[in-house]
Amino acid sequence: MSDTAQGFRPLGRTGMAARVAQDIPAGWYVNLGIGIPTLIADHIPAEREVVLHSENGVLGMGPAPQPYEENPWLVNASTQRVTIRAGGSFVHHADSFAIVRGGHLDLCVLGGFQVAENGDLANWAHSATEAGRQIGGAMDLAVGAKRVWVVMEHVTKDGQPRILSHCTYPLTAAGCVSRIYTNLAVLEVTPKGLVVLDRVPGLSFEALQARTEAVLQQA
Amino acid sequence: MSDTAQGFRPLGRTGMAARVAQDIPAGWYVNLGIGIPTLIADHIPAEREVVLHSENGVLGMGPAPQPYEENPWLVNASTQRVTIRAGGSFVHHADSFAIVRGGHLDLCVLGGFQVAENGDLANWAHSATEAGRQIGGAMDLAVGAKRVWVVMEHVTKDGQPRILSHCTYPLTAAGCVSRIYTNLAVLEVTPKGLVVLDRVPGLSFEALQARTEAVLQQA
Amino acid sequence: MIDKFVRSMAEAMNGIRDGSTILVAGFGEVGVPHALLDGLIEQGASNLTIVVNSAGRVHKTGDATAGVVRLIELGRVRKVITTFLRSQSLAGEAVRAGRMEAEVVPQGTLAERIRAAGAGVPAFFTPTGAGTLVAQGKEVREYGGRPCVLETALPGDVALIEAWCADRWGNLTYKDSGRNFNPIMAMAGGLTIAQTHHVCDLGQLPANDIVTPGIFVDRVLHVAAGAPTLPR
Amino acid sequence: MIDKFVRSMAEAMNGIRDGSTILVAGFGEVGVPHALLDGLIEQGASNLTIVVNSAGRVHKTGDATAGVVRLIELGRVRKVITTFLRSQSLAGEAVRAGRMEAEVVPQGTLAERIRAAGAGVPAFFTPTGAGTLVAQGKEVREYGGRPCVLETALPGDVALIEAWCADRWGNLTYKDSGRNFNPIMAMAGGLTIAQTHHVCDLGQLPANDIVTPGIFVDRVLHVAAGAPTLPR
Repeated sequence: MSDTAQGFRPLGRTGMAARVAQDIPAGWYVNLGIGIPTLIADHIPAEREVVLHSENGVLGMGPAPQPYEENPWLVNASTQRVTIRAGGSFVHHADSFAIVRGGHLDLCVLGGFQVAENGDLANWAHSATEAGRQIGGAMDLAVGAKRVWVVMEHVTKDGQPRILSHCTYPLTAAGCVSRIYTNLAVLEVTPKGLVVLDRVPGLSFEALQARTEAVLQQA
Repeated sequence: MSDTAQGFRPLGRTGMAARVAQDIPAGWYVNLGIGIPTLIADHIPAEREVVLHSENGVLGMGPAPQPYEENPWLVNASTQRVTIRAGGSFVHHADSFAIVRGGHLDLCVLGGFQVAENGDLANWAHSATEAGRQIGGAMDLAVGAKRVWVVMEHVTKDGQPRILSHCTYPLTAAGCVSRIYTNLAVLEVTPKGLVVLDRVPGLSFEALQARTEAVLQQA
Repeated sequence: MIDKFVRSMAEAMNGIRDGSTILVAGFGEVGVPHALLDGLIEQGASNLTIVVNSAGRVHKTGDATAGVVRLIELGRVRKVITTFLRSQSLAGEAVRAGRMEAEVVPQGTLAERIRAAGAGVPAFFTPTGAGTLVAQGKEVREYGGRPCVLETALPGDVALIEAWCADRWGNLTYKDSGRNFNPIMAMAGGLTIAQTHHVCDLGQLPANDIVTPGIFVDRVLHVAAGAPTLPR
Repeated sequence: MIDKFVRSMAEAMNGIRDGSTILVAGFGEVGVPHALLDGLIEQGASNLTIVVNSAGRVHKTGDATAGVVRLIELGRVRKVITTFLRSQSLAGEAVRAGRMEAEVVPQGTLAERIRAAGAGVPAFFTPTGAGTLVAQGKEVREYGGRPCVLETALPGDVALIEAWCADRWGNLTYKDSGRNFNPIMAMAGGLTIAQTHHVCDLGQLPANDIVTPGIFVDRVLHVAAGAPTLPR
């Protein structure tokens, strides 16, 4: 039975990005990870000054360029062409990660494979033995930013829970996540466990818990 | 009895600086320490391109300014006003000492209180218990530059030797000095000990040894 | 709208507490935040730890700045962390008399400890100081056949810096050797306060020429301070 | 007269030996020294260790550059040190087949290890990677209540970088996000070779705007390489 038939409509990728964007106040310095997090930028109104950081040394990223303003020397961490706002600046890679590791970002939004109830994050590998290892900057961002929010589907494509009592995939960082945005809900990681801040309309607490391995608490 | 009366003339500060300058080839990156080393710059001909570094983040220092070109925002490590040559640049203090510690300087010329025959240098304190401690950048320069030359009077004002089998003052760095320029001689620090490369005219090897605690060897 | 400019010295100094560690930029009177130091004297915080290149009031060689000397005179400095402290100076006397602690460290180690704090690196090894008094009580380990000393990051509760030009995002440039400790102290300050000679509109500083991005800066005060003088 | 310009690719590549560690700058096709990589392929050095942000040839997210992929294809790379290596890539296949070693490290740790090499810092602690596979076999120590991993400097025998403008002293500027790994790899290379889009007269680059001082650069080759393309 589809979710919609059960009386609620899960958010799409755009909806999830828009939901996160709602909670980012003016004046924050923010890094948006690859995937859904990258879409968040489009949902921050231009008049709300949020300074976007990219691992490759860009501060103050603007939206995708119009064709006439394309700059081949200006890409984001996803290697997409971007623009830079008035007030933006460039630094080298070590300074860029000094910004990250030094605790200067107010927020990083990352994608995730799994998040545990204690805030552990797994988002770079499905097993410890993969030949490929796609770490990128996620480990630095996860330990460095003042807040780490994760945005991801609530369950895997085949319905397995991603929000767990313990992560089974290799960790990106321990205890780093403070908030989880999914297509179904917004959860806060607290010392007492996961607290539900928000649910999509029509989704009951019980139905959300049924899709979550970790124990949830009402706000 | 004065040295002159003995048939030789010790170099003055200017003479010592000029003698060191003779041995600095074009293309070297060089830091000149406080005191006599600072005077060396005046004896490098303008057409011989030597790039001078100062600890406060100046690369490519030029000579003292003419009155009409004084720039109050441009000083050297001795806080004297200087100029900058075409090709010069500014870096911050951590980058400036990355240049030093990272082994990028071809040469540093430092003043010294004492040098030992194994290249140990003491140039910042007369005892371990002084309340004042004037370290500055000397320790970084002594361990970081590819070559460290020391320029100093051969003996103290009251005739005590400065070139010793072991330093008695607190060390700046161990085994760092490769060459010593004094008002009497030029000595090379070698695995076999101190070798005399040059003496002022009229000064015998024996007379030089008599003013030196460490054992000297003829070149 | 992000606007880091403050309109008064009182606003610039607001919230600096007794017991703070204060990073004070500048080298040889150039790039020194003189006005902010005067503001700190007025503000009254005490029991301070001051991190500054030179603490010795002498004629040459990285003279201490008047504001730091005045804070020491007023008995408001618990400790200085510095590269240069002469016996025959007010700071030297305070140390001898037991009124102030001093930690004198190599200049490159000081710079790297400050940069490490800003970069989230809690400790690092350096060959500087190995085999000297500076290494006493510190862990030493060999790398590449050379003994290296373990040094720790040096963050400030507050950093006081001086810029040449600033915009409302707190982006900064510096003039010539006025750069010195300013960019790394900006990174390492929990609360970074800049005084700036000039004010730029947002976007006026070229993105490739900004030296300190505004992310490192909390407050900016416009002080047309005039040219640095030579040390007395 | 200091003149770091070389007149030919052969001169640029002269002396690079088998077994060298090569730092290759660039991120997402921007600031990549493509021409120098082609020169290295031609030059013939083998048994190389390549340090590069991405080693996985895939459509997105820090694609490896063609020259690095080609060197791997030719069997001339003993090891890659990288932040990103996908299973479904030529590099991933070489690793699975045991033809190449791979060390995959966090991007901030990679950048800091390279900068440390350039700065004469042999090792440092970082919170990144603590409690993960990355920390396996490494010393971990707590600072400020957080576990931190000891990482070592990563110098190159050779650094290949791309600049926007260069003068005969080897002073360099970069264009926009073309800065990325270039300045720190320039610092960390025993032999640093830059290709540059533009040539400036000495003194034409403002002293306050030079990003890489010539002291870090050994050879410069003028290659008007054209604009970077998006990853394939």
